[in-house]
Amino acid sequence: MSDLEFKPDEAEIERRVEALLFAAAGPLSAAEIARRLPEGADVGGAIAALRQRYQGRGVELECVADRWRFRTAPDLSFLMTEEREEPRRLSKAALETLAIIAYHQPCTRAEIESVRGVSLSRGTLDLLLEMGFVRLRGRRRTPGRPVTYATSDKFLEHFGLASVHDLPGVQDMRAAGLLDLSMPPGFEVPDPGRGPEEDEDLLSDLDHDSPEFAQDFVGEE
Amino acid sequence: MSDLEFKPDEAEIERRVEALLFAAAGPLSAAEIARRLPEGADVGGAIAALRQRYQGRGVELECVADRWRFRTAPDLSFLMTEEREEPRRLSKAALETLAIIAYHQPCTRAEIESVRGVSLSRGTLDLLLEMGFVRLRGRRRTPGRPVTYATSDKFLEHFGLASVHDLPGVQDMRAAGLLDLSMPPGFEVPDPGRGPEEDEDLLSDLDHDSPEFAQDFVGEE
Amino acid sequence: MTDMFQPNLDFAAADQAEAEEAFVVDLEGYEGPLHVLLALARTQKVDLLKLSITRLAEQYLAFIHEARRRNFALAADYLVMASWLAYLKSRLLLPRAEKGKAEEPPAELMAAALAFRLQKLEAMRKAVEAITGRPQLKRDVFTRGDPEATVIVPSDRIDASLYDLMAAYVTQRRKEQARHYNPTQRIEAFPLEAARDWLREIMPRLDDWTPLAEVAPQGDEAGGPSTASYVASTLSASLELVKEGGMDVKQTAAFDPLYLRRRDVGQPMELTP
Repeated sequence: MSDLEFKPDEAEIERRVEALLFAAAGPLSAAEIARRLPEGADVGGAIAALRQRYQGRGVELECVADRWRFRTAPDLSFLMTEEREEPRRLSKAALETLAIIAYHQPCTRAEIESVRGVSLSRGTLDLLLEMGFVRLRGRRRTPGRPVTYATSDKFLEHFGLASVHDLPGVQDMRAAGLLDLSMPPGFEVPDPGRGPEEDEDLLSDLDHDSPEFAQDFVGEE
Repeated sequence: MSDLEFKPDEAEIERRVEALLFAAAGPLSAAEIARRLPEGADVGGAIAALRQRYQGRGVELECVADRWRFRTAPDLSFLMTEEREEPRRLSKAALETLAIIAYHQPCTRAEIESVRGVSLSRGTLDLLLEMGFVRLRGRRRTPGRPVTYATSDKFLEHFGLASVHDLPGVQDMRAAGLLDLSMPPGFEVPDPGRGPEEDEDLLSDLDHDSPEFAQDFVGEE
Repeated sequence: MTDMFQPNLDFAAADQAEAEEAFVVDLEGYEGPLHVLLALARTQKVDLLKLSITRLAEQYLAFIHEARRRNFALAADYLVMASWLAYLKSRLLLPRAEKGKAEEPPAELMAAALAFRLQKLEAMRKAVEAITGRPQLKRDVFTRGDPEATVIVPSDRIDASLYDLMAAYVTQRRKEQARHYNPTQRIEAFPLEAARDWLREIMPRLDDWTPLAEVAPQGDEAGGPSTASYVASTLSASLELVKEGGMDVKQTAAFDPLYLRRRDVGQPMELTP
């Protein structure tokens, strides 16, 4: 349109970002917004200004999975009786599994089982996969090359998290060493489901190869 | 909630109206809004205040047939139509065909059909080729010399795989809860990483004159 | 116990009450031994790392005892954990006379590791509370209910995950399997009645231990029941006869051949013609 003659100022950029975010069917990344604005537009500044403007309003701007979206203020949830969808109730086992994946990702099925001390029953992991909260992420470079699991963008969007670094308490837990998947040496809790030696091998293998579990070849897209 | 003790002031009513209008699936009348607010709330006043607040913003409050809704400022409508990119949603048939090609590659159209049990509609393979997930790979040295299909680098990239060897195997399918006892004991998933088959001529070998042959068909990624 | 985040962990209180009555044995409420141990550990009201493992072991053993008294069928892992804890407790209590077996880690280390594991599980349970306590989409917070007619769709996503791909593949193969399955093609079996008659017929010749495979009728080349079916039905029939007191069966080890023999003591009822 008249973009070429008209150099939009900050306020105009802010208006446009506001319009785009309101109209979007899902969260938009800064890059996606920028693509629809004149070159050189300060998208970050506009988002910050909008965030400020909507602070404390009935509708707020929020960052989920590195994207931006407007949503109603959490304290007004009681108003939304008509819009509310009864979420699929996740079992305690499924929630624990989801939390373990979220805080330890990427992690393998065996690692999930070792934290919970029970083998993962059928239906737990596939429910999470089917709901789209969890995704297959890659393979651990250890014997057997087990598949690793991670949370998806949908998980972050559902729980309103900007990234996995914003999981509640994650910093404290990491500082306390609680997110370390390797058990202290020589620890063999009996586990009739799996051979203990096998388990131990796996954990020590992990220790040696890759102290940070960064060995997943699959980068973020 | 704390509605009963807490008498919301004008600003709070405005917030609530804002949230209700934002989340509603369609335009709301003043009466519909009032029904969800404490008795005696000044809905008309709140709407007027909101209208004022959004005046000149990227989004405005609009009245249609005595109902209220947010809509993009008319002068920004050009933003909404420009550069609209549909997400590529794979149809069920396309996803299934892609899965078979991924696991059984290289395979011919007839082989895909024999696994699927239905004939492949023309559009399905074309779509996969056009999206760049599938490529023409070679020709089978059998009567008719049928073309063989395989997955492309773009496929690996999209699904976050380092190579086709890393496609989830039987163990992973079982771990994800996809296989159950109803699967026959001999169920196997082929390892798609095999090199060129004996009875196959690769397109690149065949077409010395036009090395771009495959790309011509597949289209730009 | 350290509350590392989300101070309002009301579930802790609820679980506390539950744990105090830990001997209200309800295995359904626990997912596994580790979950029971965690519930028990909470009653000690100390930092999980300063937990008294010996007390925990006692509590757990009492729990198992109670569960068994109530005739709960206890899963193997509960019992294995019980014996492991009893062993750990004994090692913790006994004075360390000489060096234990070289390959075994010191008991204190094993105890600390268990405490760490409980702490980790506890942290994950708190994490569940913290995550599910967050405003959830379509439950607490809502996005635009009526986006514009011309929608801006986030474009750099394609709706297909690896899981979708896998699921699509398995669905295909399953369908293919169903197509090839032909229910009209019945497998012919050697009837049990026939097997009984057969056994009665050859019984007089079974003075010595005879392998099952030799006792069973030999399959016919042209159609008829398979060898496996002959063997299986003969085994079933012979077990019936064992129950009736007409026969003995022995096997020296798992997967070894089974041997059958006529029983001499006690009259084999109407079996003898």
